[in-house]
Amino acid sequence: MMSDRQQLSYIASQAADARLNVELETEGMTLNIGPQHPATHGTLRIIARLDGEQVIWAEPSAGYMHRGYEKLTEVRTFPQVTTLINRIDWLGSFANEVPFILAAEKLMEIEAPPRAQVIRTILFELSRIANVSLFLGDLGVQMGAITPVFLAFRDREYVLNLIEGATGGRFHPNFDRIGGLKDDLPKGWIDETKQVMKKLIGFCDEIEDLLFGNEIFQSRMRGIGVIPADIAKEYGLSGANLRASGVDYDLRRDQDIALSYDKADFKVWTHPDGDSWARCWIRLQETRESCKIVQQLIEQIPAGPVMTKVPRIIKVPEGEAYVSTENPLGEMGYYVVSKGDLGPFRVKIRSASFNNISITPWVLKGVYVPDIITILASLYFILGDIDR
Amino acid sequence: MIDLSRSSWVVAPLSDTETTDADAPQALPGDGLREGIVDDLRQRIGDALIDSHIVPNDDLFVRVATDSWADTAGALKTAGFTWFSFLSAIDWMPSPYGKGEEDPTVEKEPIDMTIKQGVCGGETRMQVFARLTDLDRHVGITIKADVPDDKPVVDSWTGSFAGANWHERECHEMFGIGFNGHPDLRNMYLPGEFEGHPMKKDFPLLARMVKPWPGIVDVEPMPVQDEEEAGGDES
Amino acid sequence: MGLVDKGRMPAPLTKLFNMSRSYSLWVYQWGLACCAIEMGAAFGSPRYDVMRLGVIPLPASPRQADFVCVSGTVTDKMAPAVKRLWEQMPEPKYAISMGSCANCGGPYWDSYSVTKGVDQIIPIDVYVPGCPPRPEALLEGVVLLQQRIKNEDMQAKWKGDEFTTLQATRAAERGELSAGEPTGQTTHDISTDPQPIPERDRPQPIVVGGGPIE
Amino acid sequence: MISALAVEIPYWGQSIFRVVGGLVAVLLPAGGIVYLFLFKMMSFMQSRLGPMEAGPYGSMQLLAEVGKWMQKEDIAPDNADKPIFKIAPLVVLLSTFLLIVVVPFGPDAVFADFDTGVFYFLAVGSISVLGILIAGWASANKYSLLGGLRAAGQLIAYELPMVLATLGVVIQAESMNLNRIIEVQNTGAIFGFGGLGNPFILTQFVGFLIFMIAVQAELTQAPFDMPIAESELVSGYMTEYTGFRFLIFFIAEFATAGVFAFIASVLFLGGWGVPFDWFGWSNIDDVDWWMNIVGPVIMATKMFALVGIIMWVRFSYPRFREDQLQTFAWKFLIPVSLANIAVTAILKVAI
Repeated sequence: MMSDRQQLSYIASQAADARLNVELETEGMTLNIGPQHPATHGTLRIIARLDGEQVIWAEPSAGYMHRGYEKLTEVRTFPQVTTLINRIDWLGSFANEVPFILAAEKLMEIEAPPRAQVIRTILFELSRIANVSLFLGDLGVQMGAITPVFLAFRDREYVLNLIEGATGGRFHPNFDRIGGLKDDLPKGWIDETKQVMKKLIGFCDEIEDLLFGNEIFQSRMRGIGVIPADIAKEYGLSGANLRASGVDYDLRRDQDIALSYDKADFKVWTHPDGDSWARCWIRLQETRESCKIVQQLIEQIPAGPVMTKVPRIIKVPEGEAYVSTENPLGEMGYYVVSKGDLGPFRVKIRSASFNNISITPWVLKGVYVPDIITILASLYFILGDIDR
Repeated sequence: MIDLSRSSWVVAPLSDTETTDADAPQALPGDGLREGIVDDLRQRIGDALIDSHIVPNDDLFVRVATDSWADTAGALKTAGFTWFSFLSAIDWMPSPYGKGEEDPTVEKEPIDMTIKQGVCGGETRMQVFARLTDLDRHVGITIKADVPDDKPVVDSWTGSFAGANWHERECHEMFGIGFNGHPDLRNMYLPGEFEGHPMKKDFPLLARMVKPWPGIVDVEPMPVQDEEEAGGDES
Repeated sequence: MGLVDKGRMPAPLTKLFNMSRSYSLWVYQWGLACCAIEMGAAFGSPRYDVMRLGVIPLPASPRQADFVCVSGTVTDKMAPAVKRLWEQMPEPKYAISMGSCANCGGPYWDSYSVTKGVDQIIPIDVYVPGCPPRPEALLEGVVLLQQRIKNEDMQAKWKGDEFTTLQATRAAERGELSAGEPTGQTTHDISTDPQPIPERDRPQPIVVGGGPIE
Repeated sequence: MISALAVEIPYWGQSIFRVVGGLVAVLLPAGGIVYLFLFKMMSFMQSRLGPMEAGPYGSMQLLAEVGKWMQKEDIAPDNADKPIFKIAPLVVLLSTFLLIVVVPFGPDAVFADFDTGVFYFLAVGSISVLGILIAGWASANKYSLLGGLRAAGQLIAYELPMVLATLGVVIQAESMNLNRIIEVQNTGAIFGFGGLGNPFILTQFVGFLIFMIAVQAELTQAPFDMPIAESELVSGYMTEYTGFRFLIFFIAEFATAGVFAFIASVLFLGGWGVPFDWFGWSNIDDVDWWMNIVGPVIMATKMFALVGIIMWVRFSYPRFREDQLQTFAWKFLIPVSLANIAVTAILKVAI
């Protein structure tokens, strides 16, 4: 199953080990990329053993951003936990709160009113657009093109204005409550969203021909870092990384959950190749798809209250529940164990990037040094998501 | 003019088929599906399957014996649960330090330290649990197993799911549970010289010991303690 | 070895050097956590462009950086790396601590693995509160840092003393001169010691949106 | 040159005039390029303003930069090879000054008018490779080593296409003397119409493209900036340099861009001259003396145009991977430039 280059590098690594003690040969060099390195999004450190420019063995060392979320959630009450957990995936941060709130609501057997569900889905898609649009711009910087990231930041500001208009926070909104939302949408927010969505679809087309149409970009991305479907399933890859290997699985469509995705019809994009190009290309199509979802849902916001009847001090009844949603980075889930007092007894945070990056030792074997950056950029991780 | 798609310097041009159109989403799993899965598992691993709990149309929890923890993974993988979600542990002992939010002036009432396991029961203080998903039938299963208190070691899942490697390293450093058969059980997050296992309930959060959480005001009873039914009026 | 650490600098030349140092600040991209995105929005986006203030986000290595903006949570495992990168920067260097995680540990004040405040590791000139602070707050921090550099006393900076402004050292010298003959007396008379700079004048680290601005 | 200005300057005056002329010819374009393109054009391409604080529209930004870099502490890593570490930036700047010697700015306004001008500047152009390799090796840093080796491989691989591209020009102009090349371009005629002269960009367009691509690679700029790949090797061979040594590297990078643009405008755009028919000149000898003053201005405009293209490509293209970069040079540029020479030679003989 391993491609020929990986077999070659396996033989090379055996040879390199043998050579280490033979004085004549040049011994392999251990290169230390990170923990502070322009390419790693924050503080991921990669230890790579090289033979010339080719990587024999590479292993990321995480933990530089470990803040101990699961321990902190045990000493906090439920509303305090939502404030904390929307800083895990700090780009699409509204998307972090939703699965935790849904898990708590499932334990309490209550459901948010339909208006709150639709607004929650719209804000969820808006935070996906804000997250993935920066990814598309940052992809250029990883490859050396400086200009796309400025276009991404420029158009991302419009989406942040929308989120700030509705929730008050640019990208740590803390707008979700168990049983609904904090309060309703401001006046004029709906038609402003319509204009912004048109702008964002324009941004996707601009990035498509600026970056994806560029021959150098294609030649650096196609055929690099190929991940077959069964290896992806074994490592638990999720989101665009899984769909890029040809697996047609999207939690928004394949799961019955208290969000209103069934009201919007959208296309789940897959790509048979499974290489870096496929992963980035699918994220571009998904951004367009998200804009279309928001455009459809914005028409169908029902009237009604935004919050159900919930006691003032929330005590979640005893039980365990696991809810996961299709976050911008992949499948993010919360396994909430509650013993019926103010705060959760134990919260297991299943973050997408932790599994997405656990495949790097397998996929980085036998690639060139510049390809490490390409493959990591295409796997797209956020440090807070890996280290929790 | 420059033929960039030639394979000489662009790595082999791969298939350019854009997408495979998604067929209609399968019918959402009904109730029968989860019973079927539990029976199928019972045939594969026999009486190692100790207890199972089905939330109709929603979720499925299963508890297996500790020594058949690794071959449950193999059995489920052949039964179609190919997608590895996560693996971690739960420490069921209530924390002796409470939440650190109690009003220091008020005399602290004793915390009952009885260990009460969760959904599928269990005998020991520590439980290891994992979750797998079947991408075709869109159904997930959570598997639990007790970790013996005296020698907290379980078999490693890396045999059937390579993705479990990192999860078990994190579980080892956070809960102190050993995984025999694991290739390299180093610390995942904590620096090398960190002593103690933070996620254990008897690991204190020093900052809260030294300085109680400033927001104690929240804990005081509200001026009018509303009963359950009149609860929702002012929210 | 810089030009200015030996003799005293005439005031206009110091003014010119301060001016040039404040207008060409090369910043080193040091994004750690969520504040890194707001720092990216401040440094690398057309709306809150920082390059118009003269802060150039070009260098990729600490060797070419003048000031560093620590944005995000500094964990105990990351602290030695932060310290080493700070020492790799050439001497007239400044630091902005952005976000409440870097200022004092922020929402993770009770975590077992977070360093409570980056000023335990490196000296900080400007604190920018907020979680995450808006890019405008960071821009105000940069402007305050530039003001601070403009009237900074180069000599004290090179000798590595505590930061003092030009006016403060001049006042201290005048105070010294007016306090009579130099203090090298055998019988050490407290009254002839140079009066310490009164508490009010001692420049505090700047906090954006609060605290004294000199 | 000096006698043409109808005033007798003693020999020491001439040498001062030459030194000042050399500094102005190299440093002024470098400063102009840095300000105009790196600060302003890049910013406007990215829909923002660029430095505005220092002086009106940020014009004093360069002064602030130089002033600041002078005050920086000068660090040399302890296990670095100190003397060589300190020499490296000067070697890179040295090659720029050597290149400017042969560039003609007017009929007599040239520092040294060699008969084999083209041969000279091709040979001297490769000294900067030494400087970069020394910098990479001496700073005892893995990233610098990788950057230095990559730079060596790349610059050598791209000097060949540059040589072959200039060969096409030399064949067409039948001389290696740069002034002669300019004269041929400005006196030539296209199908009898002499008003536009015969700039070699028209007849040697393939050569011009290959030359510009090779120049982009010689300057290690965007599509070919593997040696200073920010996202991989921190900042390549310049990682360990601080203070005014980094300033010299920074200036050398942009000065070389200016000088190569000068040479490209001489070879392909007719250098300092305008088509001689406009003023009724027939050859270089009867060009009036005021062209020595107007010539540099024309050269500057052509240079800024070419540098504009180089920087435009730099700010918008992602970078090649190392092996793709090499295969692009060896397997594509060199064969095409050889074909270009063959066609030029055949046409030269036939017509």
